[in-house]
Amino acid sequence: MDTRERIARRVALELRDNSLVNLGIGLPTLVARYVPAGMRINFQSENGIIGFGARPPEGMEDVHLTDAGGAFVSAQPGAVSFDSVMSFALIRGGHIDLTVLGGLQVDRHGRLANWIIPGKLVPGMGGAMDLVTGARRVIVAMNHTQKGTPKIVETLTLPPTADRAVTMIVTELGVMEPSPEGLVLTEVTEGVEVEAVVAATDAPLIISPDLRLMAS
Amino acid sequence: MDTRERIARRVALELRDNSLVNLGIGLPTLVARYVPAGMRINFQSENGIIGFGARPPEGMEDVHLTDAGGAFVSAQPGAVSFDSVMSFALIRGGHIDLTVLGGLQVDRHGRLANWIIPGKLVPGMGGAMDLVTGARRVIVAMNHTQKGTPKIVETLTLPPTADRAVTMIVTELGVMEPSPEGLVLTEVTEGVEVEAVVAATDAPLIISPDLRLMAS
Amino acid sequence: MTPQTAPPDAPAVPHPLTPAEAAALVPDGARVMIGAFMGVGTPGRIVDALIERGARDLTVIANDTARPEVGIGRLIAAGCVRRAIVAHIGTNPETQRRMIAGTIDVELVPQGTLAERIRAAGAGLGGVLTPTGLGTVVEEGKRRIEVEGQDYLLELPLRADVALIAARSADHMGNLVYSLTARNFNPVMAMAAALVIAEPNEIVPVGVLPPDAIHTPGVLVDHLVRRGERIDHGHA
Amino acid sequence: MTPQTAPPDAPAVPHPLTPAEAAALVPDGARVMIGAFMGVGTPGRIVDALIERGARDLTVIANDTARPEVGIGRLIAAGCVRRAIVAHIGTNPETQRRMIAGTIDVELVPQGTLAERIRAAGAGLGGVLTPTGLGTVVEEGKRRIEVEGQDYLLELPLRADVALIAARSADHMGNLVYSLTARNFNPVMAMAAALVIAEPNEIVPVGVLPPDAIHTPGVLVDHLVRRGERIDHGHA
Repeated sequence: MDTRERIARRVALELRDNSLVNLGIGLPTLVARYVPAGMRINFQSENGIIGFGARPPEGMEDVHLTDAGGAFVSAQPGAVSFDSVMSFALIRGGHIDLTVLGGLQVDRHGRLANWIIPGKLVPGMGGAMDLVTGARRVIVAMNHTQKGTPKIVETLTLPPTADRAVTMIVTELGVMEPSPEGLVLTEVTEGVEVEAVVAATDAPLIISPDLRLMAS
Repeated sequence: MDTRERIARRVALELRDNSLVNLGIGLPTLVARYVPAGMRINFQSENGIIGFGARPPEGMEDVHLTDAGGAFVSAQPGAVSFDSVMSFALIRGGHIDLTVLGGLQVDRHGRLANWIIPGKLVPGMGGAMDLVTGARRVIVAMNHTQKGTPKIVETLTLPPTADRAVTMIVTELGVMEPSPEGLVLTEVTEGVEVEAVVAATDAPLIISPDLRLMAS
Repeated sequence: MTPQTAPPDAPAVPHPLTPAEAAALVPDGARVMIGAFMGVGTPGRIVDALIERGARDLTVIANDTARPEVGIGRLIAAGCVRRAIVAHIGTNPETQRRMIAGTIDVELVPQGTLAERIRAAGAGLGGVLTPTGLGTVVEEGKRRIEVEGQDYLLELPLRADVALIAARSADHMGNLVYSLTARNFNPVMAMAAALVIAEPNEIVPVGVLPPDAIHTPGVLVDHLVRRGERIDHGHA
Repeated sequence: MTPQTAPPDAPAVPHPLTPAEAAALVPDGARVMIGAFMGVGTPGRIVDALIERGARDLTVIANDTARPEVGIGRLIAAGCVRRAIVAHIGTNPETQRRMIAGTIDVELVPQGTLAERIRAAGAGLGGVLTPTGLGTVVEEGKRRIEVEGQDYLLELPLRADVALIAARSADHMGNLVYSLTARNFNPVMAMAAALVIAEPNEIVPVGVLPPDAIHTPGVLVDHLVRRGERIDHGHA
């Protein structure tokens, strides 16, 4: 199982039947592959649809039916389309049960930076600020380090996406949850030493007394 | 021609082709009878429709298609229905070209009171405050006096509907328009002396140098 | 096509409720939004079930109180309502009588402000600035905020414990389509309450409502109320 | 039925324009809202006509700048745009290059805030309070307003001189229906501009779009852009 799959499988365990879920571009998208059997998830795409599915067979794509990245998708039975005002009312009004987003950095309080590397990459925040502020649960799915540099930091060096703490951070090394005392390591990947997680993390980690092996 | 018809006919001269118009309950509703031939008016009803028409023949009424007073209406070709949020976005966002409302009092600045007589009649403001605040033009269509008491007053004794001055007041005696200097009498009904209008009016009236007979 | 999820006929909304089951989910003292405009678009069977179970002390948020024998008016006349937050009570002398007698509190809100306040709750806004109500009794107790030389009232979000919604059609996932002027406050109320119960005229199979024609996404709806009658279609 | 008005086939929207006629209504330096999300739902023929007439110094308000060869991206690449108020430019290196070179100003706005600011303009609000952007660069220069112990940013309305709208269907009164994810910012932009020009895939007779299925009322639309081709139907 590769790193990305490991992360996506773990995040998928957080899915709840019949919930409304928004997956960010990139790694988070993989989570859709691991929806537990028998569970129905309503996937929202912020460009204006709930209930989209896989890319249709060649020749059956429609230029009016894409995901937020512009890729062709299908409409599942019961799908519903709406405008951007409604789409973000759903996101900002607390109607999204879970969003899964990529991250550039997360600080010791669980604050996320994921939309800009000043002077280098200025994509814009898109819907990220709205999602982190408005979704009921926010899971960051990312690699633990970037070329050896910790992404979970004491203090953000990149501009934050929101003031609000995320709910959970899932990396290839383990699972962390922000608490009033700081980040708590709740799960560690099989075969990985806790010390290795701590070493790869710039922010102080509280080791949960109930530390478990990372589920999948 | 009775009083109400005279007022409604005069107001109808203010209709512009292809405009969006909201008529209040009561006397203002009569204006729809006098739309000039060849002119298309889009009538909005604040319960959520543009393009409603007359009551349908008996047996063809539908409980889901009524005006703001709950009376059965028909849908003209090109009619569009929407929710209350959209309906009032149209009203408050400056998309209504003209609203015609009844009035209890109008003061010398053109400020309208038309939604409550404290201790006596408390219907609620409904959409009146939104219409007076948001419509591009607001015409008050009412009798000049109520049982001999002037309704056009120096100072409102009833709670105002809005801070904003209305555009025009049409009564059976004439037409008045608010200006920075006060109410200007611009038209007087044929056979009525200007002095009689002044006498029936509590607020000071400026007689327009271009005073004309009330058009119809 | 490879569906990513379980078969779509797995109902997202649990089995439809009876009106009595729906009414049981509305506790005495609850804040309840009820769709309708002068009785048009009322979830009438749920209203009747609330009366039948003798609901008490409800705070009703609605456009109006209709007439004493119609829609929300019936709830007023039955003594279920302690407080009404509405734009209009002029057509219901019973509401006026109870207001004067002090058995019901009435908070009058301009209709457009009512819509925006409910929407603000549903859309996660902390409030909206509106000129409606400036210089009137509506301004009492509210903050005036100046933006670019223009004054506005700060109007705050309006939430509810339960929203009772009427629709023309629902599918079994709770997607809703409304009919003409019966739409009114129903869609926005479906966004602003902790629990949303919809009463459609019909419940149709999942997949038959076109995505572009659906007015309220089913994810907002917690329960549907069962149709009164089952059509006998001879099916086993 | 006695219609109260003139025959409904009297067009409410004047004769459809050619793309070039539409582009002529967008002056250099104008603030222009353009519907689309990553190129999906762009009024492409009007965009092309703007490029053809060499439009300059436009301020474009849109969700994103797509890709250099797609939709709004073409307008950027052709040098028509001086300023972009958008949520995302990550897929268009040309926008980034011009931003760094200083030939285009980019104001980045959170997508939901962009939608609410445009809506505020269309709905007559003086502003909305949102928690989105608190404690981020988005807060710079904005007022923080506390409501019931919670902080919010005051976000102001965003208006335009012209809105360019893409739709699936229009009737000759300008009523619009959108398709799936091509709807996006189009409906809200139709409410927030002094002049609204819509480019539908088809123009159908008045009366054939069901009132409940129409997404944008025709009264908001000033002009339609003519279909590219006329189907030869043998009619005199």
